[in-house]
Amino acid sequence: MTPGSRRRLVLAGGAIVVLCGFGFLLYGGIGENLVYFLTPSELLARGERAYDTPVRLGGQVLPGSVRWDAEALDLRFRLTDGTQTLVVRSTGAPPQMFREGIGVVVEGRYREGGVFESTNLMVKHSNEYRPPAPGERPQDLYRTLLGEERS
Amino acid sequence: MPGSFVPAVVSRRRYQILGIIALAALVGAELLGLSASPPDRDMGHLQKIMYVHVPAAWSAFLAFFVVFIGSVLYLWKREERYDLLAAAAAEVALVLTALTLALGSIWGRPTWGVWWTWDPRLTTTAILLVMTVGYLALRSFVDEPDRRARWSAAVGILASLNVLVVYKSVQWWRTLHQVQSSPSTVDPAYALGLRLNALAFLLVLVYFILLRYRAARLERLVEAQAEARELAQGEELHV
Amino acid sequence: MSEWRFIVAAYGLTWVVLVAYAIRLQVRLRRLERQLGANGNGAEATP
Amino acid sequence: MGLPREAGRVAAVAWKDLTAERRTKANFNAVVFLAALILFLFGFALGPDAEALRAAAAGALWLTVLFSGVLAFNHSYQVELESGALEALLLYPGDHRSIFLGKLIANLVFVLLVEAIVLPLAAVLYHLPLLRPFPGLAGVLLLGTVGFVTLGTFYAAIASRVRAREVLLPLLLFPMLVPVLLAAVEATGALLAGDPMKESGGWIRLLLIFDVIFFVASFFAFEYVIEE
Repeated sequence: MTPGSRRRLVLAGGAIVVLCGFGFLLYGGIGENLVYFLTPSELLARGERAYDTPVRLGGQVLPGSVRWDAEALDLRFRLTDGTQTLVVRSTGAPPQMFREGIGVVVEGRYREGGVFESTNLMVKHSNEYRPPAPGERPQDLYRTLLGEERS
Repeated sequence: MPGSFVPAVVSRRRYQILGIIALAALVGAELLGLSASPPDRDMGHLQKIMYVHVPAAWSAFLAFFVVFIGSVLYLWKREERYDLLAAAAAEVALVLTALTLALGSIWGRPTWGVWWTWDPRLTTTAILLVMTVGYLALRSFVDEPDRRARWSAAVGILASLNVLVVYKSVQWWRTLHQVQSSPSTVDPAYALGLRLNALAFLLVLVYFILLRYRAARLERLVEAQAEARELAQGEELHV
Repeated sequence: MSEWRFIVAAYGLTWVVLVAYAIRLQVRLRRLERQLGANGNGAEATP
Repeated sequence: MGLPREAGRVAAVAWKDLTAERRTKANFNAVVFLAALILFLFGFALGPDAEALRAAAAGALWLTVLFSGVLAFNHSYQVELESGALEALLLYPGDHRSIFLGKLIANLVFVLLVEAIVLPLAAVLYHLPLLRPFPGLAGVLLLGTVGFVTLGTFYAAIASRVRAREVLLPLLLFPMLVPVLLAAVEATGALLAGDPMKESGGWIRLLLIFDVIFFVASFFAFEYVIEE
């Protein structure tokens, strides 16, 4: 074996090791540690350990569950991932896109009373862009909740 | 100049014409996007920020692709022009990546509710930005052209591979940033504006890279002249 | 309306960045060309 | 060829660096003091809340290792450059990669020694339990340090021969280190908290994979960087 071909062989071997490493990272499911937020099911599955530790929680705002107290800037709603549902309490005005049925991510702590106290509420927009259906105005969709605040 | 990718003799005026065309295309595409797209169901008019944020991101990706190609070609062929091309594209990529992040921040504030969050897409993009700064800093600190080219090619390949991670981050990990849109998720009312703006940004990208490449070539000529002068002076002293 | 503030900021920022970078490149090129011309003449004039 | 000969070269380079380090000691002592100082500063900056301090301990510990370790890497090449020894080293017959391995081992020993002093100090300052999570914690420290030192030795080969080396090395090194840092901090944090969620295993596997990728990639790329 000539030195050149041996060198190429070693290089190819190195490249294969690196590629296998990347493949393992991507498809070995190890990257699942890197979640930006937990779902309500995952949080509840932690049981008592979930209490009082700072986490991000993501899901959908359950339609019909939003209670907004404009005086106290106090917002309560139920957050669902389809199987489990949690009560979220948030202070401060939500982003203007906040509405029932939209995806949100909240940062905060889950308290023993069964309420998730959020210090930061973020709206997760889907990758869909659609104009409103005939007869509805976009403002009606996201301002029904906070209409009087924002005019 | 033998083996020149862009002849050094092209007058600056030709680049100016390309620049004017690119910026005019951008004006046209933006006006069309702004006037012709209806408010989005969720975002209202804020959807229009898409026409600058997304094309900026796409053209930044393309610029990193040029960095990758230039760096690999340099290590393979060892011709200076590939190194200069990679360097030119890297600076443009830095500008566009920074713009993308800033525009995303402006878009994120009213839609998500925050200027910044530690979401994988945002974080990997910020890392990419810092890597690009490192690449350019390395270039500016090494004086010997051959060494500079070799080292920055190695660093440039690593940095530009990170683009894949940025692009796929929204699919690999659960993120706040939405996954890539596709024609099936974007209403035709918005797709046309997005495509035209992307095209205009592509022209701007080509204009920037060509201009910066020419500057890189001229810089090398100036360096070579200075070296030759020093050499001549040294010989005079010896005589 | 408040949403337009963000749209104006986004488009304004885009233009500021793109135009500023284009001008910077042009200025840099002009300086290099001048430098190259001056050096060339200078080198020929000295001997 | 001969593998024993290469191993001998690796050991010779590592031994030479470590001996030089042991003779002067000044650099090692300064790095240890700096690390202690950074630990103190984190303690002050995070305030008197012991609970907050413990929660931030893993991050503070790793940043301390990073900031102090990065000084060692440049030093290991700089000593060679000042005496013109690197050229001589490159002239020896055989594989340049044994220089990389030798320096890697020397730097690894250096940083691990710094950690051996810093870790007990951090345990005292931040009220950390050390004995209970020890075997796992030592493993995480070792794996994280291997990843850090591998990339550090590689980038220092570039940065140490450049004008602004003090700035350039961290600028090139730290962004690449983010995955290692993240996995190391998460694993350390989980272990220090008693690993209630059994999540340290996943992070340790992640660390191991990054170590392998970074080691193989920089081992082969070193040839391009060191050649003259």
